[in-house]
Amino acid sequence: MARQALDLFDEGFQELTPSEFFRKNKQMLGFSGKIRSLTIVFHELITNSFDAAEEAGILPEIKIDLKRVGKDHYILRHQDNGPGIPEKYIPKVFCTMFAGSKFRNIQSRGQQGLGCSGCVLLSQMTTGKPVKVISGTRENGELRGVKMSLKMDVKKNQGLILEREDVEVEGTGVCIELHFKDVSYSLSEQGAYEYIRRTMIANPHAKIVFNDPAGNRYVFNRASDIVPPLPKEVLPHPWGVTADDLIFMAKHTEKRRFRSMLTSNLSRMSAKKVKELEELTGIDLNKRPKDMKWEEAERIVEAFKKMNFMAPPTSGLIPIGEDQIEKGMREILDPEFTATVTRKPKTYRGGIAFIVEAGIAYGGNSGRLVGDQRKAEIMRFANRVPLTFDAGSCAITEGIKSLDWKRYGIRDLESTPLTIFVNVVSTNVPYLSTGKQSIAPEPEILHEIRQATMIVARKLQKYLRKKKAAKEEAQRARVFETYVPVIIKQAALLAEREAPDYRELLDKVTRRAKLEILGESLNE
Amino acid sequence: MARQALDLFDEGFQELTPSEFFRKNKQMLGFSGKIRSLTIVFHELITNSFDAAEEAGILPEIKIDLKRVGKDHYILRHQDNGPGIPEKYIPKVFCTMFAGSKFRNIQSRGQQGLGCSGCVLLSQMTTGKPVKVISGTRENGELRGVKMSLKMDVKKNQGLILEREDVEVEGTGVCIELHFKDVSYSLSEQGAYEYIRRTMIANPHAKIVFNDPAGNRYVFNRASDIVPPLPKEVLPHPWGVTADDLIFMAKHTEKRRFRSMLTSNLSRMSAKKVKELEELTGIDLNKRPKDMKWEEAERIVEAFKKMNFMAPPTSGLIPIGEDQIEKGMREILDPEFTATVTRKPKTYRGGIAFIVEAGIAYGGNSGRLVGDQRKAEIMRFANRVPLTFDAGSCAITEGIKSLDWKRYGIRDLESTPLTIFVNVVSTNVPYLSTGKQSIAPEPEILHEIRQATMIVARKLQKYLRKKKAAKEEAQRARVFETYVPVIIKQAALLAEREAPDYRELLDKVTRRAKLEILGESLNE
Amino acid sequence: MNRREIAINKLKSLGDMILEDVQAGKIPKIKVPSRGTSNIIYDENRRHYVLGDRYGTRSLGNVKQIKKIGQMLYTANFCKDLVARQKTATLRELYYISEGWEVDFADQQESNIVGEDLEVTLGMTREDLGLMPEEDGASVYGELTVREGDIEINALRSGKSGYNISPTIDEVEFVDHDVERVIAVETMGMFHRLVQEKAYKKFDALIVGLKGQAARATRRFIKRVNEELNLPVYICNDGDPWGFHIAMVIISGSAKLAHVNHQLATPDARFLGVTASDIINYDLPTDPLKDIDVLRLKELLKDPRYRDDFWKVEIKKMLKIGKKAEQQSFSKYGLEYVVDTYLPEKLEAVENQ
Amino acid sequence: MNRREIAINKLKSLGDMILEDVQAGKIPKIKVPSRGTSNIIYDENRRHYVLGDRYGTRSLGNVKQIKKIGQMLYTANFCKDLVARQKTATLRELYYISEGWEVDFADQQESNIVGEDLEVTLGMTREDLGLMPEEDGASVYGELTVREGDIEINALRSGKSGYNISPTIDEVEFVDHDVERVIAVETMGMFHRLVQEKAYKKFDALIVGLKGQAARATRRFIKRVNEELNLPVYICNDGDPWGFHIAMVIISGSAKLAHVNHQLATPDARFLGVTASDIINYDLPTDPLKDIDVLRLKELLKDPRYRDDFWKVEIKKMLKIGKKAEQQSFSKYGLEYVVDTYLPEKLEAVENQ
Repeated sequence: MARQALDLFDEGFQELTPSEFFRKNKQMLGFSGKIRSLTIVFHELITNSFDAAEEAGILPEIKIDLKRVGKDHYILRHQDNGPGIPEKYIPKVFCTMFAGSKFRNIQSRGQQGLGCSGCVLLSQMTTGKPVKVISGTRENGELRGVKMSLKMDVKKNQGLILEREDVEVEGTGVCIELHFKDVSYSLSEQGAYEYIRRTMIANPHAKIVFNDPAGNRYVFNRASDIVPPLPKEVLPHPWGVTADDLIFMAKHTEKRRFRSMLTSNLSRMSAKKVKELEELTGIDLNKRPKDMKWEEAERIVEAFKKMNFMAPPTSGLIPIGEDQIEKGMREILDPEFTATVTRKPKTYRGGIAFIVEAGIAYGGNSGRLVGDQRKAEIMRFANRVPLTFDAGSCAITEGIKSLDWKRYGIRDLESTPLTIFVNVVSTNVPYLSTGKQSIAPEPEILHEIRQATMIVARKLQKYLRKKKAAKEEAQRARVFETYVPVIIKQAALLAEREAPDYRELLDKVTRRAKLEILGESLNE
Repeated sequence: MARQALDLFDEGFQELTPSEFFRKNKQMLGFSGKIRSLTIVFHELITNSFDAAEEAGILPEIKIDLKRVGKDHYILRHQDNGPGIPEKYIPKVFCTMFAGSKFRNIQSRGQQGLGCSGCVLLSQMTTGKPVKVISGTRENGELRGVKMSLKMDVKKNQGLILEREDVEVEGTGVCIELHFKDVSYSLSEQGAYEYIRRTMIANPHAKIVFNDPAGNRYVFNRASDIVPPLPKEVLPHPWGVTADDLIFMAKHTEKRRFRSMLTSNLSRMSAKKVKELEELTGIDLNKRPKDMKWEEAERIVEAFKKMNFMAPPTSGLIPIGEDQIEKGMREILDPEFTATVTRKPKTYRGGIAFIVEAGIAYGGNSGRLVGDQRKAEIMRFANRVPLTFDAGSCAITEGIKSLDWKRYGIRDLESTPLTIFVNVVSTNVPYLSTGKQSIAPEPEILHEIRQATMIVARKLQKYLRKKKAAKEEAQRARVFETYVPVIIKQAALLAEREAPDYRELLDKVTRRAKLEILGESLNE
Repeated sequence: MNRREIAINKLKSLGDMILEDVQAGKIPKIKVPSRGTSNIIYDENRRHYVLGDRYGTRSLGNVKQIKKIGQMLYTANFCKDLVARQKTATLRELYYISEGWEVDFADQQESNIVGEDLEVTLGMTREDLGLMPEEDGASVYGELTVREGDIEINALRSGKSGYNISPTIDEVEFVDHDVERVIAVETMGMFHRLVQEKAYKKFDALIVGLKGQAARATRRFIKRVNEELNLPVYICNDGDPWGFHIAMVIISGSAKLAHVNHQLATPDARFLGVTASDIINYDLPTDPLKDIDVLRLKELLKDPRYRDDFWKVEIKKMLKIGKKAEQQSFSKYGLEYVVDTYLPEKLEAVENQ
Repeated sequence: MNRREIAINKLKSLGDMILEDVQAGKIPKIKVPSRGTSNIIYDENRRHYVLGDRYGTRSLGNVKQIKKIGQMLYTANFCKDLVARQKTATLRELYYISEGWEVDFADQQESNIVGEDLEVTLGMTREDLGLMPEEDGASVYGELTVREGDIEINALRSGKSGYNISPTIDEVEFVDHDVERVIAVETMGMFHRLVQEKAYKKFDALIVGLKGQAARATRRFIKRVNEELNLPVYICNDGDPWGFHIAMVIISGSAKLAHVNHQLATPDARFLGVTASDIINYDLPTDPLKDIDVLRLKELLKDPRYRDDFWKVEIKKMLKIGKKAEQQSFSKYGLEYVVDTYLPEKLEAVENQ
């Protein structure tokens, strides 16, 4: 018999908090697989520390201890020297999902709002342990320290303070301690160690000391003393907004007129442009933002596409820089040769600005050690963050592999001791999938990746050529000394004559060969 | 100069609602790619309608109209005959993310809590249009109809009623109308049409009428009049719970003692087993649930693993059934031959019950039409829901491809007009990825998929063999009539003698051949 | 009865048998000795492979076999005609001739198999049935006179490439000779070297240039000079598994031709080619053994034809040093070395054993 | 001067040239005519390919070329010795002999190239320099008497496989003959058929069994009987691109041997083999053209050697019918048909043109 709707709903309907939801769907936070889960944790914590320190104008320094206390069971201690978290924000930062820094159109390292609280959720789900936090902040010049022990109340999506005490701290910064089970520390390309190593190449201004579970202490020293400038918020470019964006803006703006909302919320939007827009669409832009209808927003977006605008401002993009990349590579890879390039800003999809940087390192510890042979490795970065998964489909991989490396004197890319570094910088990196681990092959981005890689490859080629030439010179002289006497003897035997003196001939050809190698013209 | 933490946080810290979050991350809802996005919408709406109707004991009947109003711009009208949604729940169902039926350990078709509201979010983001809903419900025997127009308030994660009126309805059920842009209707294997077709094979008790954008009307008739029994909630098996699950249970139980919580919240947990557990762990199970510590929960989980329990109850699993699958395939594929099997319940990962069903259809409209040739197709289902993406890594694909089809008389699987149907039923299908589009190859599941497919393949083989035998009989008689006279003539020429009468011989061999084909013994 | 009459009688009896079965009310069957590997047996006494006593049946009542019987009878009639008219034909011609038959061959493969069926069923060689291989036999140089029909030929006076063994070698008569041994070599390069260095005179030998794997006619020729003229035969091949095997097929026959080995094998012939010991003793230029060489050598170790200690030792030694060498590699020491030094040393060692 | 003296003088002058350059203070160079495709030119008058006048230089001052010069001079000395002592050696022997040199060859390929360099540089054939191919020449049957040294050989009295052309054919003298034409056939199957059906008598012909692609010695033999004995030559091959091309290489030489075609090509020889027209007129059993056949036929259409109307018409016809046929396919009409009917008809048509 058919049942009534109201009964069914009264029995079975409920609302979930974000924490409850992700407790059931942790793979949506990237936590799938033991190795990957731990790498994601490192990523979230390091990224947060870097962002916090840089925003406060501090050179980042992080100390990480990872202890293994059982099979797939670890304790992670992560300490930074950032500005610290004010006491009242601590529960939110660590125990509320979807809480974090504001969404802004800004070049940013990570996802927003899921990072730290996601790690706490994973810890609590696998071990039931609370998170321990020590935060040191400076308030009006005075150093304050607080130590807390917190649990996440999943049903309420908020933190539950278990313990709290004032402590003495030596400086500002956050130290957190988390327990994990069902994760695994690995030295593989997808593992936590490699994540740190790559992070250090792209962030030579940082210092990380890492004590691994086997008792090894790795000190990644700072190769540069310059705090990278803070990326500025950039207003969206008219070519990059959707109707939904305009309506969303209109709903939350404080401006009284739609026209003033446009000029203050979009870049490259002058009064002249507003007038042009008004003529093109026939819409009265003097109306209040709240009165803007969807159809009108759609017409405005259509009109934007037909209008000419200056390219979007690129002041918001902060590349690592050629010198800094080189410093990073030299520090970490100790290579025989490096070359780096930072390209000029370009745009994709009509209006989104981006910058591509590339570096190449040859010899030394460059490349990936397979058995006792070093093979080429590709290090992919987006806004200085290493991309470790889904390499196959990434624009960086595709761009690099599509080059004809033979043209750069590298016969077999795979088995050359080479590290190729590419960093894509943008306020809006087009990721291919949820996990933000690979970059979509937008034609303009692919083009820039190829260009940048070609530039550094060409410099490597020059170096390799010079090296080879020196070796050849010696070889050639040896060839002549071996064969000339033999040939003269055989010619004499054939002609049934005496062999002539050939010392002059030998001198001549040896000297000639030397000039040839140097590429100088031969005057005979 | 270093900035103070409090200033930084006061300026830049915020909390987001789930709607705000997913507005920025719609790919996390499966909305990536135009074709896929529309298929996901169909999936969410059809699944919800089926679940609602079945829960109320109604045979599902759905009417879908998809109109194309511009490039990548469609209007979708979806009407079902379920129990309807009570007025007060309408805004929550369509405009609140994370709201829906309760999480229960139950065999269910879809994701919980994201379905309908996700579709509304996509519609609103791409077109700005409100969703229109008509809901007919029966309250105390009286039919009530209400029509609403709703927008999603993303900042608040709740619905905003724009219009509302009472309307007359002809029966219970929900009709919703949504606008979409940036989606695309396709006849491909990943498209919406194929999704409906496959759904109908797995749900022969349902009826769908679909008017497609090109003006075609497809009526998928009901092949069976039986509403499938409602899956029952099944208590988790001790082998399947984690420490976190126990702590979560303890926090929300109404039981006063941990021991009574265990017996009422877990299956196969008798008083005797509680005693055994107490002895094994030394934990006093009389304590209050809230006093249970994480370490104790962990010890209990460890002890469970060492104890013997009956296999988990399988009453919660409702397969489609052999007859029903056959009806579905006959209705949709009009095949020359079908065979189906529903296997007995089995468990994987120690304690999770599942059932595998398989069907095979040969000839008629079976298989996928490529050019003018029909090729084999694999239809994958989990709890009756078609899986359309990520076929390569799925246990079903792997299981079917790993069979040696030649052993079943199918020389080239690819180019045989064959539809192979597999449905995996479980309260807990182990999906490989977030999108829930492929099943992990757990050894036990893979084994069952292979067994089920082998059974139906063997039946197909028998049929094909019989068909072939009839054809051969005629051919054989022709062979003898051709060759016997020739051979006698040549033998006579060779022996230089007269040819004898061979009519008797010809009769004999022809008769013999017939018996041979029938497999009867030859008495010479 | 000569070979020709025997062949005709055997062919006739095949037709007779079929007709008799028909008249007796039985379904005719032809028993064809099996040529499958399990029916190929190494005969210790005869020192070559022979066919065992297993056979297959072609029954006129079997839909799959009846066509084969028709082809076999047609082929038998064709062969009877060839033998009666003292002609020969190639297998290729047999295949084309079948175009006019009521049961023709689908392809060359099919007609080859039926030809072989007829050979084993009747216990005759294909040459006896008038079916000649296309391949030419070896070249022979030295003091031997043969008669083909009414023509006498002296193999020392037939040009530098010598007398050419034709497929119809069984119709050739040995008239006279003045040699003491036969030296067969794998390549024509080595044949010309031996002729140029007058090895035929130096060793009182017939020089035979095998041109790789020896043709049936060549093997028949070698067997006949060995048995009819009582000449010892030495086979002088490259030092690699293929050289070994070319020699061994002459000595002990092949498995594939088990049904005619008694007409082809020369069990007393001796291998005089390059061995692993030679490679070491003469410090020859070598090539490394390839994977396929190693595989082949290991197969030879299991082959009953190589059970002699000599072979076991040399094959194992070759596997150990991992090298092989060609006959012509002796020219490292000059063109004449092989005739002036190597062959005399080897011959002396072998003949004084 | 005979061929031998010319060879020795040319070899000596190579050494002279080098020494003179050294004494004049110049860096010695050897000019080697280029054998690249762009230097292979079809000569309309001579009706075969010749080398053009482009050449490469081996300079003693070039680190990549100096080793080649050393190898070339060593090889020249080796050849001078061969010619002086009236010996021959194979390329394989040359390769092994180089083991003792101060600039040996890395592989057979390298020594083959240096041998060819020497041929073109001196304008001599390798046979003139004592370097013999391993491959045996064709079989010849019919009323022809030749002299090799002090031995006379009659090609009608050399056995059923006839007289075998040896690589040293240039040292053979034609003594006597009683034939009016030469008929060359592609396969030994057809050779034996012609001998068996007494075609040599019926057509007053020398029968030549080419054994596939004709060896250098065979081509030289055919050229000599054509020019020295004034005998017309007919080449009777399979009706497929390979049969055509085997004939054409005899007629017009190959591109690869452009430097010696003047010694090998017989421009007046005629193709008498199976044509597309024959396939139609005689309703022959055929095989369908394979992709590679079609490709090859299309290549032939562009080849200057096939520019005659006869070839153009027949090749296009074959492409149109899409079929090919072997010579032996005439046996569809009986074994004798090819000699009794087909060849007389073809010969009459060709000789009465």
